[in-house]
Amino acid sequence: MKWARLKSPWVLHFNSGACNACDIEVVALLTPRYDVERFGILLEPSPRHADILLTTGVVTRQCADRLKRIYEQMPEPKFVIAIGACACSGGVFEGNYNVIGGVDKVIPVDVYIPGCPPKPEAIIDGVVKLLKSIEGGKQSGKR
Amino acid sequence: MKVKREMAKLSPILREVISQVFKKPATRRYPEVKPKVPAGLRGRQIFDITLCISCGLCARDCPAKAIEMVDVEGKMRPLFHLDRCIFCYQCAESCPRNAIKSSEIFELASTNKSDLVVKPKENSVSGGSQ
Amino acid sequence: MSLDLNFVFRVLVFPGFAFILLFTMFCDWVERKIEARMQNRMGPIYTGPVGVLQPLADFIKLLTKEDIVPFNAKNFVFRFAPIVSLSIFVFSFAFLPIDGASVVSGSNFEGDLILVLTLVSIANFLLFLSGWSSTNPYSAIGATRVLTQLLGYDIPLFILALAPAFLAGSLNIAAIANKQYVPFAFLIPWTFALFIINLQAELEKDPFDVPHAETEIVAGYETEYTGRRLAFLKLAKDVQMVLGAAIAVELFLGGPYGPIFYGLSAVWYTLWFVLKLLIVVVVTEYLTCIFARLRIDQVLVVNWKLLLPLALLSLAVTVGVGLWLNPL
Amino acid sequence: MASADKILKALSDSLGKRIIQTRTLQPGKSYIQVQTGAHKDAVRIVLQEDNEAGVSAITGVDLGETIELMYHIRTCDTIITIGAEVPKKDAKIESITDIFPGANFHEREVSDLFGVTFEGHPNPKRLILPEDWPENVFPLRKEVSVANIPSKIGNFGVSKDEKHVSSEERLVNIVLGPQHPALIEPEKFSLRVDGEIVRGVEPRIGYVHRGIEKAAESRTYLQDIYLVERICGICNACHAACFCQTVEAIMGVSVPPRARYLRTIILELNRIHSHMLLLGHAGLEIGYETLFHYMWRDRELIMDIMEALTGNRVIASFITIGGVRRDLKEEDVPKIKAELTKLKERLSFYKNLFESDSTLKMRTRNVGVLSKQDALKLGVVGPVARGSGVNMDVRRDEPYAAYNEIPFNVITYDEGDSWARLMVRLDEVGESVNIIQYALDHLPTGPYRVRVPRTVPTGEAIGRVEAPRGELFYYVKSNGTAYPERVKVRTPTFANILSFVHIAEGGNVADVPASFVSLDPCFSCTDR
Repeated sequence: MKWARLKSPWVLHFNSGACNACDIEVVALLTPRYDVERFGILLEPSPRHADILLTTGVVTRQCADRLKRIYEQMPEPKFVIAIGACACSGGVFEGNYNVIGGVDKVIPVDVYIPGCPPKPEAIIDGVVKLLKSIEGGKQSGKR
Repeated sequence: MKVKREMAKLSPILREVISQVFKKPATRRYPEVKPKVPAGLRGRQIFDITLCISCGLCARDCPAKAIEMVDVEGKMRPLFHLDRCIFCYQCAESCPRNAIKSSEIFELASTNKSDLVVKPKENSVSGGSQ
Repeated sequence: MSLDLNFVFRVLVFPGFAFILLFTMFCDWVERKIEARMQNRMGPIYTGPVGVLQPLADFIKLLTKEDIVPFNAKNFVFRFAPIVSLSIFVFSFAFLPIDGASVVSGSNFEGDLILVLTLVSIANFLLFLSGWSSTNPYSAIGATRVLTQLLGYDIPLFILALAPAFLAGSLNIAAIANKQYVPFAFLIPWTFALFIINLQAELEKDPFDVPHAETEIVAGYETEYTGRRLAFLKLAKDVQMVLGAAIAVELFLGGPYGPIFYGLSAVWYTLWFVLKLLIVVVVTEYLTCIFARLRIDQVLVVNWKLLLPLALLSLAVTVGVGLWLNPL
Repeated sequence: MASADKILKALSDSLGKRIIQTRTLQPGKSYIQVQTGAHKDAVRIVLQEDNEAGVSAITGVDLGETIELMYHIRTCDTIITIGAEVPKKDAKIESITDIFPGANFHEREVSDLFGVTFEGHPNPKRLILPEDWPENVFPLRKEVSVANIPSKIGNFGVSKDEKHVSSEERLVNIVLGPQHPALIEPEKFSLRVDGEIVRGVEPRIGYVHRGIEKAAESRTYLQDIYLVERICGICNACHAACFCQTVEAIMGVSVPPRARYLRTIILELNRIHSHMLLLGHAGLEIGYETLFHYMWRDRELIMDIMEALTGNRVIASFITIGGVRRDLKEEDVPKIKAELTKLKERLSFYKNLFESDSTLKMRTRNVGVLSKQDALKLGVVGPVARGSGVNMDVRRDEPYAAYNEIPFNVITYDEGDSWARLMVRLDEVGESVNIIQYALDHLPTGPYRVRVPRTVPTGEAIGRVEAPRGELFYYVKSNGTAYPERVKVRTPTFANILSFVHIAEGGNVADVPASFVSLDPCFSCTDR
């Protein structure tokens, strides 16, 4: 069963307050040059269908409960990748009044991809590392 | 019907789509084929500990406060928090001895946050452990 | 229908259940690769030799996912609609001759064309129910769009299916397929073209891709589904695509019958059937790639103002051709 | 198209003594301070003088006991600022939305962040701050520092947003929610729909509000460049250019010619990459995946040039105060030119496609029509305005960087529908390629950067840049230290968002994505 789970990781993208530089790199992954469909990755519209949640951007106060609700809507086993300095730790906006901070303050994060924005290859490298860690028996979500 | 009149000129997409099928796909097979990266890419920092005079200018100018001065064998050295760093290289510019240089290493993803903190001891001239 | 080993083998393995599901997954793979190639991408390549097992991987992964039923969803319909619609689609394959004879040999009777078409619209109705039973506003809108679009497009489908039946002089699919010394597609090409366009609408392919339009209503009626049920729902969609193409092959391209060179005729018939079906799949995929998605009211305008009159006109012209071919 | 001094004369003789003082912020930009009540007449006079004028931005500045409100009005070739002071205690001022509807959001933003109540405003609800933000805490006021805000708010945690229940019962309330495949960014538009027709649109922005203007005040000018660049990832070079221009205007520093040309090149590269990104995204919105894939594949040519030139595909970090940070090496020029010619051929294919593809035109022709009068009334900027026939472009009206030496023409379409707005952007990509090729041919030699002191003398200045989405407006006030006193950013999408409400009402629900994407909304810009 693990073979199937590794070969078709469906992805959902949620931007919880980013400057959309990382978002256009995530969307660029689908385009011909990087084409993540090679790995069987599809961008799914609904949290119900997704296995991996790609979060970009610092978590603003209004987006925090949305992020949590989407994370809870996703069926097990689910994983979270934080893309970009803002998602990893709040980046440049750390400490502003409407900003809670990195994504790991709200939901458990499995892979951190630093960079502002990380190159699409770096994001693919992050996903490949996540898949390797799943292969190595990493449980979803639990610390 | 309006649709009829505008259908007159056939859209170029019809030929384009067929011609694309026979062309080589524009996909770069990333994990197997490493991309050729331009020289000035702003990847991970390389910190040269011998040049550093621990003046702390880099830590002061860093917009994301990603550099922390840490005591290493009596001297204060910059410690890079890669998860906060925005790779703008203002630190390289404001360093009087230009001890910080950019490199082409951009695959920095990691599963736990702790190994995103680059201590000054480790990444000497050779470019760090990772 | 003697209940012997041959019957069980025919129904369960060869032209029956296993073959259809594997062939559906193969067609889904072909479709994804063709669409990727048309968009200058590569499509799945890492699962299986050239990514062939990708649909299988998707299906198994979905089976192993956690199963969530929304709290106030109408449980019974929500649970069983996908499975029932999948079984209806696979059941309606029984009447299509795949290797010279229909799956359940001797099950062809006069009028099974009408039965297959009504089965298709019943299954569509079940898709509507699956969307309606999950209480998500998006799936409710998606469900109503399924209703308006698919039931609207069934009428031209019936009319266009009658044209080859008239030419062949019978309503028995096997007989229609048999009588086509010259495939009807060349005899009445306009009806074949209209049938393909109608197929696009039936299968919710791109110009008429309204019910599960990502950008407007999240995932249409599939929004609330997860795990096993989503797997069956997606598989039902794929089987419907192969079934639509199979009906087009049976009625217009002469079904499995084609020149046999040597050896077992059943093998050649299956090869011809698979080849023709892949051609139809590639043509529908081509149409998907070159059109943008129409608005729901434009879809209805195309249906009632354009497709229906043309279907009636083509039926009239076919009657003329039929009478000229073999006068009464 | 009245010139600036004619307007000034009209103002002085009609207002007379109610004008407190007149001074010039910087050459060509005049500032007229009037008594609080007279600001509405002053704005009305300027709008009457120049029919194509519009309120570009409303800036609030905290002067200790009073709050100074500046109405920046964009006329044909410059900006006239009308200032009015309001006591801080019960800050009340008359709203100007009745004579200029475009100021609706500007006023709500100032009331959110400064606590000035605008009397007569159509719906003075919260715009940017979250719902459960306490009533009396106004972030941009000086006495509220970033440190003591969490203590004032108490549970600095998660804020619940209110439930939308539509008043009329037969109107279905569809929420185009923060998480939606069509939107790359979190925004909420609750549409009140009657059957298939949209009756009302209630935009709720603020989900990406990171409080950048407040953060800019606690960082040095050098660090602010990197902060300001990350307001919007797609048009980041424009934010850096505009901020640096404004600070250079205060300091009176002039940038060497080579740096001006390099700035023009990076700004045009940014425009091409942003326009192609949108044209591809428009394809995705109307279900035309093939166009999306082709457009984004051809956009990779531009990303390679940006990466070679600046070291990062998207965030350029190329422009700094006093010039640019890197030089363009000579051997790179032929490579860039080769890639640009490749792009030019592809453009002819796309132009042919947009003009002749039937389904694409069925989805975009006369969808979301915005007439020229409405465009002027709502104060929209950039391709959205040029798509409705308003001939305005900051590159030509008020040239900056090297635009006064480079010939280019401004593209306008008159249909005013989504198709026209997309065509404006497509033609502008062609124009930008010409501009870059011209700039590469005439690139002057010499230094590319001037050393600049860390502290900025006291003063204030206005900067305007033509970002891909329209006119980007900056106002910087310095107090002699290394930290700016006030940085005001008015992004182009902030002016365009109001027109979406106007376009969507009365239209078809299925048209909402098509007309929505043609406005090229960038919410990280809108919320700052």
